[in-house]
Amino acid sequence: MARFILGRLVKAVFILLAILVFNFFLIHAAPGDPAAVMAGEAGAGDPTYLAELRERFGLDQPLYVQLWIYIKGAVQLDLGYSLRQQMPVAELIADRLPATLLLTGVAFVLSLVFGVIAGVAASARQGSWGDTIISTLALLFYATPLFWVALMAALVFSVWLEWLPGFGYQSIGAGYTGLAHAWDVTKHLILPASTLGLFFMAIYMRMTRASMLEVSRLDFVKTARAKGLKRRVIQRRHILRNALLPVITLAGLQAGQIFGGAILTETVFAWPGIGRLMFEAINQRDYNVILGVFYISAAMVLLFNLITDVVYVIIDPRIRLTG
Amino acid sequence: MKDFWKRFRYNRGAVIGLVILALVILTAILAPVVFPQSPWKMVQRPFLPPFTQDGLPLGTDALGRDVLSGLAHGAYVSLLVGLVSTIVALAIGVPVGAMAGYFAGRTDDALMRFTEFFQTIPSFALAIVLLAIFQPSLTFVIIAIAIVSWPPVARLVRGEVLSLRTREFVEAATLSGLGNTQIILRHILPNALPPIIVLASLMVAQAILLESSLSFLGLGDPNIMSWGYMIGAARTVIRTAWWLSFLPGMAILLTVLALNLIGEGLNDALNPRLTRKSE
Amino acid sequence: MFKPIRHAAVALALVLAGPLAAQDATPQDGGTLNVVIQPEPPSLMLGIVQNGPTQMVAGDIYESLMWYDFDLEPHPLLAESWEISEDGKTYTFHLREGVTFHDGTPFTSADVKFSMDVFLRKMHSRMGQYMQHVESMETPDDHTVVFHLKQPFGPFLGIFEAGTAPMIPKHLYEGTDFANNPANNTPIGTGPFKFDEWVKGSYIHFVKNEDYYLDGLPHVDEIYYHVIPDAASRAVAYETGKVDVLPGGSIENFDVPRVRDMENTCITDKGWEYFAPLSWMWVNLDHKPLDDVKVRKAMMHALDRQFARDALWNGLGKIATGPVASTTKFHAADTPDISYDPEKAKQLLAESSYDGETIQILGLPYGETWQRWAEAVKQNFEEIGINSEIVPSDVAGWNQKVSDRDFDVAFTYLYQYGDPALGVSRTYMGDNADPGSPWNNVANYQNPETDKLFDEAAVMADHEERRAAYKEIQDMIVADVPNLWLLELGFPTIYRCNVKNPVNTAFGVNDGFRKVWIEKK
Amino acid sequence: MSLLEIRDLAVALPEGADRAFAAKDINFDLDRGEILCIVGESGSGKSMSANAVMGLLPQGVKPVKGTITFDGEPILGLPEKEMLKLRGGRISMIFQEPLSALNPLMRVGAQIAEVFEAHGALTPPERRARALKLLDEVGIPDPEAAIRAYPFQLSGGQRQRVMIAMALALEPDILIADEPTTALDVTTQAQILTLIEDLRQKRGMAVIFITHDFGVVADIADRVIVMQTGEIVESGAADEVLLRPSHPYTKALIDAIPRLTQRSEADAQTREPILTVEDLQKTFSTGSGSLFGKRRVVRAVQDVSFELYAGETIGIVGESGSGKSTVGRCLVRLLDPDGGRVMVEGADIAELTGSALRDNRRKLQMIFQDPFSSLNPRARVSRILTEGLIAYGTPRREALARARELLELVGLDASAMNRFPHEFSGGQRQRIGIARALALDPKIIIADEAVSALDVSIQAQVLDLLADLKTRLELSMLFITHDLRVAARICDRIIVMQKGRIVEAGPTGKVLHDPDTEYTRSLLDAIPGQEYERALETAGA
Repeated sequence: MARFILGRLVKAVFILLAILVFNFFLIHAAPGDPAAVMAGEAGAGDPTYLAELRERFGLDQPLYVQLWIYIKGAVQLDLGYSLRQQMPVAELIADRLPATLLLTGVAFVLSLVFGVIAGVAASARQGSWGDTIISTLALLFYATPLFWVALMAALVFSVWLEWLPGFGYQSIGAGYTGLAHAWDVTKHLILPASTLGLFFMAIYMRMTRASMLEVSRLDFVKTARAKGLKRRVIQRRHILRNALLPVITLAGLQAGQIFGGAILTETVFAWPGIGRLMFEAINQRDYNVILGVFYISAAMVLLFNLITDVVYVIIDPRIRLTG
Repeated sequence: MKDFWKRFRYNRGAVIGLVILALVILTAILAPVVFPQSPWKMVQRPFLPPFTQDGLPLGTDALGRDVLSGLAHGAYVSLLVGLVSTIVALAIGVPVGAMAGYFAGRTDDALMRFTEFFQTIPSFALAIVLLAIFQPSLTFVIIAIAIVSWPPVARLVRGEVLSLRTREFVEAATLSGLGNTQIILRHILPNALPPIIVLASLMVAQAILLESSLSFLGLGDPNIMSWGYMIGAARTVIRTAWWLSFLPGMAILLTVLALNLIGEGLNDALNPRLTRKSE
Repeated sequence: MFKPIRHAAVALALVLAGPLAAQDATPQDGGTLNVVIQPEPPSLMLGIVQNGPTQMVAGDIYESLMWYDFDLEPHPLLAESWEISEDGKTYTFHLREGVTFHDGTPFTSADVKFSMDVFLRKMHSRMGQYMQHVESMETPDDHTVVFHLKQPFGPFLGIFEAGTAPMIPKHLYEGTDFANNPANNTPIGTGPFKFDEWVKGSYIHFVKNEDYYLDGLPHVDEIYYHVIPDAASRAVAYETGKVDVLPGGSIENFDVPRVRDMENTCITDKGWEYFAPLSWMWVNLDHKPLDDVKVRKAMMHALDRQFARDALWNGLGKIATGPVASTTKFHAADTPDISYDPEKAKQLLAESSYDGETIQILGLPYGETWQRWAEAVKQNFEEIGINSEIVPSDVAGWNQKVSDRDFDVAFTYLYQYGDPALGVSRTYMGDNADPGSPWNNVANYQNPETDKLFDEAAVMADHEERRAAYKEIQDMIVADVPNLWLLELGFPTIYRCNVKNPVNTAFGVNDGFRKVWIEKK
Repeated sequence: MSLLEIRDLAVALPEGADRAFAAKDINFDLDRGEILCIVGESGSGKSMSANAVMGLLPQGVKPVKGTITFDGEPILGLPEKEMLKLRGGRISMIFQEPLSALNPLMRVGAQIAEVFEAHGALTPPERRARALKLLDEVGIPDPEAAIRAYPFQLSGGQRQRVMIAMALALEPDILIADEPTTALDVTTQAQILTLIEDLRQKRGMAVIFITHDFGVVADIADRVIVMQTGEIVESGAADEVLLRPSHPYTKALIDAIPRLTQRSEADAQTREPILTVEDLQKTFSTGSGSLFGKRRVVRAVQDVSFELYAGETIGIVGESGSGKSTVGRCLVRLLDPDGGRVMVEGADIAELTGSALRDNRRKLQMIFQDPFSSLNPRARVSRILTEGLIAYGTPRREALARARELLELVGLDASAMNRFPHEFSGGQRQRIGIARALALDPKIIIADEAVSALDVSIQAQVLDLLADLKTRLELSMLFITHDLRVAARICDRIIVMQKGRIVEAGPTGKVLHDPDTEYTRSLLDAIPGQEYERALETAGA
């Protein structure tokens, strides 16, 4: 196992490097540079000021030199300096990451748990009205634009009903501590996490349901029935465990991708996470920040893939680990 | 084919989906006829609520433009983007997957590393970066969506080809002296088609969602009236004119729902055992 | 459709009373001021970064020698008084005594010299240019600073505000790498509030400067600047009482009427007199058929700016009459007519060399209002028979395209800085048209006569002579329509009525909340 | 009173199926300690009544008529709660494919213990002890290890033993075995049959044994029921039905069984060899073999050499994993051999590449095992048959004419040309497969388990066709099979393979009746129904 993980980590480093290089060229291919954006925001700027800014940022160097400098830093886990925000990228990301992890983590866990439960419930009574309702809801969530649900949820629960705060991470300046703070953050978290989670919940529900039905047709389920096991036991012990395998694969793939969805959610709900950081950085051509966020999110994807594989091995004894 | 229809019709949801989609397509086709004026034209005072004035059943937006006309013209854009970007994604994903699955070994390794690479970058973020580079015109929106959505196709096709490759009829074709290209095109791909078709129908839906998300963030083609644009533009006035966000959202919801229903119907009709493999 | 601005008169009254004068109502001390800031400033070091948000927030920390009223007249702040020599080439400032930086170090003339001559000359985006007029600086004693100019420079007395000439603590910066000085993260100035904490992506917290040199000021205990990136959320924040002040541009213009009509809500469009943001569309004069003045005039008359003002800007702001904003010095009102007249526009177009070309409109990527505006302009053009198309871009792309002159017409708005010599001439001077910058003479307007007049007017010592010169310039430029002037933008500051004095200088909320107090109910 | 009585049972198929009833008019009794075999070809409905007894019919399939009485109680239509007590407790069941019948994610011990748990019997430690004992009883070599193993870690025979252990856990009155040995090798099959027989004797348990194999029936049955398309055509004591069948269908089935004694050795050795295989080697490796992966190596074919003479048929026999199919695939280069030579008319097929390989490969064609997967479901028969010819440059019109000839040759109507494979039965499909193999006028046909997937009556027809074609077209044939009876029927010489090597080779008669090696002998001994065959011989003679 350790050898497998090590092997995968080595591979991950190479993939990460490739992604960095790719993104580096990608982002430098975009028109404009951070100096121009910054000068623009200052409302003025003559060519010498621009040139001075570029020199200060090292943007006057040939591209390959910039790349080399960046890669050299990145290998030593130095993500460089945000040109625009005047602080180390690692710090910026470290500031924002907890919020994103909280949001995506809660959304992910909720969607997975409820998705699987709903999927199991629906498959247990295939064709019943309960199944129809769950399946229809899932289909609806699956077909709804994330940002639109977010908007509508904010409109209904925050503006019309005034039940929940419609934006932000905490009540600023309220100075809550301890439990009060936790409750405050939780209240702020409910809308973004549930809108982000709905879509994924729909996916997991559909997947679980289909997978449960598929597995329930397999021979060993018949064996289990022939043993005289109760339906519920068969569902849980025999069908669910086998049916979870594809769900886990999918969840692993999406745990990394959920950052992407977080961009929209964070934008609508003003959640101070890295999705928004990245979106802003892209608009501002803050190269190091963009690369840093890509670096982190790619690392997340790779990490989750690895976790998925390990979980898979734990659940499925047939899988042998190979590099 | 007859069987196919029989099984498809058996799925009530799929038929409903088909009806909705047909309506959307009809709307898209008829939009220029029914609403010959540009949907951008400012026809009345801004923020006219729905059902308050004849001729403007859904009211007007922030600049006094006809919302219904916008929805109708938006249908065309959504379908166009969904369809074309899916075709482009298939054009990338199918050959990559087919080659990886058929030739296996090093080719497979190289192509799959390439695919994995694209899957490691969060796709929505990649789409945003791509549009920042290209600047969002309709063509580049389509290209960006295609670029982020081909990897699942490649993986699916590879999986199918991998399992078909060892089937006896493919071996028989090899023994009959057929070349690799002929075998892939005539024996393998036609048999891999059902899951590809199902995936493609879902991809159209996803592409429409992606396009609307991008437009919502202001990364759509500014000369084209799309549903995502309408929501994005109406977001700021959601409290005074919530229907401006609500209506295009419903349009997206219905269209995507229809496509998903059809996808499920196709799945049942074409390949009852695919469910497990589809992502 | 739109309500008149209720509190302009009140604001004006306060201003006339002056910052140190007693107030009608007795100010109450204490309380927390919650203000929206958007976008999040990149840095609070005003000497290095001068973008809008930095200026607004850091205006509480950094100060300059003077403050300016709504008519742009200077008043004493860090400088108690000043004299100008007869020839207009020597400026002597007498600094206030007993002023200290937040870390307790006394503020002296050495800090002024260091700030102006060393730090800002090198780091500031505009100061480098202004300081070219200065031949030398002297500090005869700790509280006197003397500037020797190369020749008279009319607008010189207008540059001593915090955003242009912030006073930097010499003891922290001298001899360091300014850009990477760690002190940039904990800004130190002489202003009414001190930096406390900055939670990136969330809020910036300032506390009262207990040792502020103006007695009894500031009134409030602390300020939170809330970072809320979504315009709709900012509106919600105001509604739910999380924030009390929405500076101009915080919420989408479409949302202004609704928020304005809320209870206990006041609004003012004062406080922008110095910047006087003027919007226009650059016209690429090097592109055919835009070199034809008739085409340009047709386009100008095609623009329904009243509609834009009412539908997009809530009736705030003024329809521009030419290159100089009405609050800027030497504005001339009676320039040639450029009002909305589609019939005339069609006629002009028919006479012109326009032949169905598609005009590329480059919108300004600063949010919904600007996008809508581009869409409206496109329709205006189409109604008189000009084909056009909007070119998509983000901020960086816009910069690049404008710098490279890759557009036909391009939206922009620029600050006037109170004086045509500072804010206007740079965009019309023939020798300031090199590609590479989006803020110079982007249209590539070449008129030797106006060039000559601009040069002369900048160094005239006499006020009335300057006025006459600028009138002539404005007439000539408006007749040529090198750009399509749109609106003098009205950025409304919205605030709870029990927040008193949020805007009392020509810099509005940018100028620090030293006089703000909160009335307890 | 019998233990189990079934009266007038009818099981309906869902609407739209090709017939209304899966089984109808089913009547039979089962006594304590009796083994009842239900025999029939695929689709005869032979497992339906047994499944109905368990209440485990597939979705949509329902009993619509009749009664099932178990131990005096009617059990058809009993509520699920009552059925749970019977299932696994008094009636238990084992299935055809022991790998898929076991939960892949649970340890063997847990799966056995679950039976006790389901019926609330014993404490957890006792369950484990009982599981161990059961495993021991069914002859698993190392029960302590097996109880902790996952199904995939056991061999096919061991898995079936685990299934049996599970079924026996609560000492049921009836064991229903649904084709329990079909997926197993012949030696394993013999062991499992012995085991079932032993257990029946020890415990006095009744067994319903469902199979298609008359050999198996002959070895274990007390009584036999023969089914055809959902109905019982004949039933009675085993000896009676097997030796003196009264129904023509039963007769036909019994006649179709290939016999070890039917042999037809051609005297072909004098001619030139048409195919010479020398030292053929093939090694498979699993695992990526990359930096960190562990490589596992299987030597599938080792030092295989033989000669095939013109007009001769050689049978390659062996159990699964013996490498017999790998040899066939290496010869036609569906697999690339790692060493050795494959000489056909002076060319070494093992060495050739590109167009030279293509030109020579047409001399060897293959007939595949699975008539369903060997034909492209999306290609018409015309394309299937002409594609090869066209690829080798025959004009389309000529190719079509040739395809019609071929169809006639394999006994199909020319109208088959425009139809798709799914419109044909398994036997017909196999004929199309044969026609395809013949299309390129090969010298050598390699038939890889070509009749294994077919029902016995169709098997006989296809074997006859092959024998006939071989003579008429002067073909040489390599016949790969696991079934010694089939080999006996068609081969001149037999090569026996084990673990990648040839262990014995010789004329069919010699190998089958006087083998030189212990391994061949064990294979022969394991063939079910040999006594019965001798009895038939005697009866027939």
